[in-house]
Amino acid sequence: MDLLWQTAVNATYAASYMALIAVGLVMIFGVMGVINFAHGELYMVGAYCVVFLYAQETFPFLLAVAAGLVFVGFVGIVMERTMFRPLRDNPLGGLIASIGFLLILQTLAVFGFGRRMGHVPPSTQGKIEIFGAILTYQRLFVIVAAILLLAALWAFLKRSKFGRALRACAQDAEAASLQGISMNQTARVAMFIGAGLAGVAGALTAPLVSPTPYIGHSIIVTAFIIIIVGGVGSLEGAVIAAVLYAFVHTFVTTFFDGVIANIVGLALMLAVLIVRPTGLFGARERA
Amino acid sequence: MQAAGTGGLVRRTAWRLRLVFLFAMLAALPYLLSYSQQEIAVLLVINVLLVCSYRLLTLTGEWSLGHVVIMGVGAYASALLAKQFGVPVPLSMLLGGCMAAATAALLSFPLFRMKGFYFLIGSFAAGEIIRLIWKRFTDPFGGPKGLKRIDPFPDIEASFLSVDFYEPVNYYFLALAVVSVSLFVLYRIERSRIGLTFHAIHWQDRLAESVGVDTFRYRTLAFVIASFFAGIAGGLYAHYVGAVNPTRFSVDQMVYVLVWAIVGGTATFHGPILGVVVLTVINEIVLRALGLDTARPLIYGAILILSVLYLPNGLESLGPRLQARWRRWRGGPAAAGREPA
Amino acid sequence: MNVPGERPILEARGLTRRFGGLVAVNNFSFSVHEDAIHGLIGPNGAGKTTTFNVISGFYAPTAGRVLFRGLDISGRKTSALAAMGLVRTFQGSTLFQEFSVLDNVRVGRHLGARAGFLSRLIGTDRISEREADAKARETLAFFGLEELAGEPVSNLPHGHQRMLGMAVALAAEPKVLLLDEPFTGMNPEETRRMMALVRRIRDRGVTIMLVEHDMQAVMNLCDIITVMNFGALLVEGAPEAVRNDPAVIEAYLGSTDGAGHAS
Amino acid sequence: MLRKSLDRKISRRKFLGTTAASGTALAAMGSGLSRVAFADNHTIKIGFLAPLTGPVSAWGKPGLDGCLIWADWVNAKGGVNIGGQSYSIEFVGYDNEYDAAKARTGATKLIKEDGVKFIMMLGGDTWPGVEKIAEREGMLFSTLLPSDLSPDSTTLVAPCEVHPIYNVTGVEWLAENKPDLKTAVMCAQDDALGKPSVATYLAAFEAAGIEMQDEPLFFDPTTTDFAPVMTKLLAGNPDILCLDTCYADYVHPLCEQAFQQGYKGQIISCTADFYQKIIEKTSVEFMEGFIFQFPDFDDPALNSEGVNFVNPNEFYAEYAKRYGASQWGAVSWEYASIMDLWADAASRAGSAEPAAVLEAMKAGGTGKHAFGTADWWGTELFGIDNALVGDWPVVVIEGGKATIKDFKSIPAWWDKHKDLMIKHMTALGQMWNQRG
Repeated sequence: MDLLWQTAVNATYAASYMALIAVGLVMIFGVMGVINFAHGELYMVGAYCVVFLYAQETFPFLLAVAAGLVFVGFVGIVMERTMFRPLRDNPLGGLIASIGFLLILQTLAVFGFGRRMGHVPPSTQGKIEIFGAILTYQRLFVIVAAILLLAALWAFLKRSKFGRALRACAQDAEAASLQGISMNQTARVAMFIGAGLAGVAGALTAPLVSPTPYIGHSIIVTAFIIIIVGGVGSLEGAVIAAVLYAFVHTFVTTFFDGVIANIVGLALMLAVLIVRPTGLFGARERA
Repeated sequence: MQAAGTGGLVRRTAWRLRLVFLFAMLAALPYLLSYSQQEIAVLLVINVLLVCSYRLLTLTGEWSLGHVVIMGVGAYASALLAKQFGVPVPLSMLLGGCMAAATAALLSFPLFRMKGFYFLIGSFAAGEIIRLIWKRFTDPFGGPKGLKRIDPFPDIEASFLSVDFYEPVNYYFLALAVVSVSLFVLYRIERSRIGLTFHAIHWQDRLAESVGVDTFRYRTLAFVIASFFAGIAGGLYAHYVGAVNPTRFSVDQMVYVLVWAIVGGTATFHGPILGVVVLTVINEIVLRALGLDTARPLIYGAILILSVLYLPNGLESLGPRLQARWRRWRGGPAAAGREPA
Repeated sequence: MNVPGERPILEARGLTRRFGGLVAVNNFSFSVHEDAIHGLIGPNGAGKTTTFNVISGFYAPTAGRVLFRGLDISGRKTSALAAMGLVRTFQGSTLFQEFSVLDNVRVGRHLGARAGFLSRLIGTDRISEREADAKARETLAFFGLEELAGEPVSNLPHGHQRMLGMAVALAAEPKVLLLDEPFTGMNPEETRRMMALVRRIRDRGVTIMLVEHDMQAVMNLCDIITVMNFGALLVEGAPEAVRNDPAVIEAYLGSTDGAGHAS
Repeated sequence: MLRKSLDRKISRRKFLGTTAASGTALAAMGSGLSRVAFADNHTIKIGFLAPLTGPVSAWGKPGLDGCLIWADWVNAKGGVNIGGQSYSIEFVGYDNEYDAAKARTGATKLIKEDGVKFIMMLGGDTWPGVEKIAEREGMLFSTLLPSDLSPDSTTLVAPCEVHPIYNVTGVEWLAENKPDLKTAVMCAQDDALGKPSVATYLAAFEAAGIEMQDEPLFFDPTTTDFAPVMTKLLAGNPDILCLDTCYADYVHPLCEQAFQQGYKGQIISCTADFYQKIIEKTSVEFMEGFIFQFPDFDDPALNSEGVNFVNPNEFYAEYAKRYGASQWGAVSWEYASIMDLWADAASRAGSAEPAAVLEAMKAGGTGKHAFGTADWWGTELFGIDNALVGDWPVVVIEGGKATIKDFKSIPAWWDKHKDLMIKHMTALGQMWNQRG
């Protein structure tokens, strides 16, 4: 029983950071129609922000995390302005550009921080016990931050004029521009949010993983599976799929092993694709 | 599509002359290269087949992320047939291609329920599952380490002729022969009604359906043909390098195929070939020769971005563009006025 | 004028199509007789296009059947229907814009130009292809487009593109041709020419069913008209009878945009 | 550093020749190359064929960096004396991107165009692409992964890293010094390093009378969250937690999780790179007694008589100065130690030719391994005696500092327990005659 409960707590953490990454990826895809292959590298850059600001320059942890969000968000804006905007009618070109960008980010990380792992000391070693399951503050931060950020995003998208514009662009860019919504402005904000979420996920989890310049690969494969399960165009789907995948993966790892967990994860993806090619929450008509 | 009259005859003759010239160049090429560049040339020729077969699939408008895995199916099948069952290597390569085609035929049932972006990710999922099978079932696939000591292409030992396919020059000619025949077949397919139908499905699949084109069947056909030739490329690779493993056919490698195709351009038959040749020469020869060492991926990445930004229609569009500029320059302002911009 | 045959060539029986909770077509029946020009009209949102899509195999019916020459074809693929002789056109200029005019019609000859995979490869399909080419040119000539065979479609004026759409369908040698709004967006002169063409196609032995907004054209062209409203049959009959039917007038007056056309 | 050395080699003419479309330029280059290779009679070139970019480059690039220090030191002293003549050593790197085909191309280039006399590789996925060339050209190769060894390749040696067989020394030391620890659990990534290592630890535990509580837990190399792995491992309250040959970026979060989940028992691992950083994440008490196999190179015990690595303390200091201590790893010194062995053999052979060097290397069946004189060994495990196996240090963290506690003999363990090792290796399909 204890093991079950502890596993559920473990899974909640995994779901939190995966949801941040997947929502960012979906957001970029939704508005720009581009699969951002460099998304894992944005996570990596976020993690290295914490390596640099918190571990090397000893700024406060939360400040470093915030800086990670903003900095990676701006990296996103740079990507939008220099690559995705000129390539708006060329989604495959956007894909290739993001691959090129990924190579550049990896190499820059190697130049700046070396090819071996970065080190981030824990910001706190405190932990709480929830009905016998241990949850460290470091992990709790991630869970709380993910919930707050996603809730804020949700409110932003539902309530603000901008949110409507964003959703309008995601549904039909042409119609949106006819309604006087600026595609450039919307894309910039979407890219900032999408990249920033990946960056903040990397920043928050930096003390818990060991960031290397090549960690993005592990991240993007998982994120891919999640957005396929959730339905590529759906933010809600991304969150729910992240939770689903994290729980399945964590429980199978705990009760069988990690390799079997990956097989189950892929099988889940395949099953969803066969039964519902557009994902659990994807729009049907797009298929 | 059909050339007619004397103009056609002249054009056809010119075309044939160009082809003869091209083959003469290709035949002379290895003798102008250093030994290690010959090795690069062998892999390049194999990759040309890979990317050209990929283009055939994209004619129907579908982009796959599983093409390299399919190449791996051919490579694994050919290697296992040769190693475990003693099938002679040329035959095993052919069977490897068939195995890849059969895998594609099987995969088409779930995959062609999807279109466009969903097909892209669906093919990724299917590919990952195949790779997982290779990793998981150590017998016969060798697990994460894969297969090694794969039988080489048998040497020719006749009284008058002795060809050792370990030598890259010889393997280059073998690969060149196989790839030329394959490309000819791919070219014929595209120029036939089948190719017309593929294009038709790409541009207006509902209209094609309405005049009796079974789009599912034709998409499957494109997928199967493309996969067959990818499998052949896999066989050529496996028996040259002598080793295959699941990492060699991962999505990272697939990304390169995608990059070659898009940077080269897919509107013409030669576009992807240009892409793979130019990018390989840049990455494997120029950047290495410049001693860029660890900065190589950075420069390569920058080249990718710049090329899609400034050559959105691929390298294939560079020729006609330069030609137009040349003509304008040569014809002077008067001629330029006559030509539509 | 030809007299339509007695035999129904295309029938719908109790056709129903739902999208989620929305019933687009509700227990709708009609029959099209051989050699007829049969119009299907109704105010916006009456379910005409859905009906068309169900008949042409794009959607499967939720309930009911579609019969073609007495054979149940409900839910069959569009391409299979084309092979049986039921071919549709599309609204506007839905064409292979990147192809030449001739190649568009050559695709239309898909079913006629059969050859095996190998013979395509080695080029022994030349005989059937030459035949297909000849047929395609003949079809173009029928529409007066033979001069434009080599032109890219995108160079064609709109009216020619509409005719080319019909040429592509006709090249498939249909028994029944389903025309989706063939006159929409045409000026009166173009409409008149198009009507003449439709009659000539029918005179070649092709039964025609069309969905159209332009009431004038429908009234002048069709032998029989089926009027739909709210997904169901409202009235069916000869143009004169339909024109004066109070239910039809009310249906059109009730809908905002149809009123002008109906008068 | 490497860039500088490469720049020197690439003449402008060569680069132009490579890129120019003109056939004559290319042909000129082809013949020019051999001149370049043998231009300087007093330089011997050594090939370095390993991943220098990409995810696996952490196993290659730091090694090349270490070799450059080695070359600078040796050349400063006048080079290597071979047959009465001093030769300076120059390294030629080729980035194989951990790809078999690129490794093949690289090997060809190094042998035929650069005229190297010896090639050092990481091995693994890249070795099968080179195997045939080694055989044909008779070139001497070294690998860091002894699982590449096979009787078919007589010119491949594993003269430094004998992973994973040395892991038995840590377990043996543990059993001798903490005999009351009786149960163990183990996890490893599912790849070419993890599997043979698992077999080794299983054999070592069985030999030491330590019981496994559960089957070893395998995780996928893409794993980033190790909480579930650790939750499962600790579920049965084991005495010993074995981290197998996990990579550094797995060992850190695994230790952190073990600490957070309240584990207080013994930990044993193959590596503990940057263990100071693990201590930062956990505590000095938690890491006390952590056993692993790779000493700090500033450990005074390395200056003892038996150790053959030249000036380990200074080597580490120089490396940290040039490239940063954060880039140091086992490979940083391993390739360099292979060069010590090679230089010694070449001197004794009086020739740099691969066959002569190999013969001198293996003469008498023993060789000077970094950690002491060792035996050429391996027939039973690899099918050929091309692994240099002798003593290996057992390192324990004491008071926050890694300390060499003992040098234990691998051959001595093998003589007593080889049946166990063969049994477990066979069960996991890791014997040389089982490999695809």
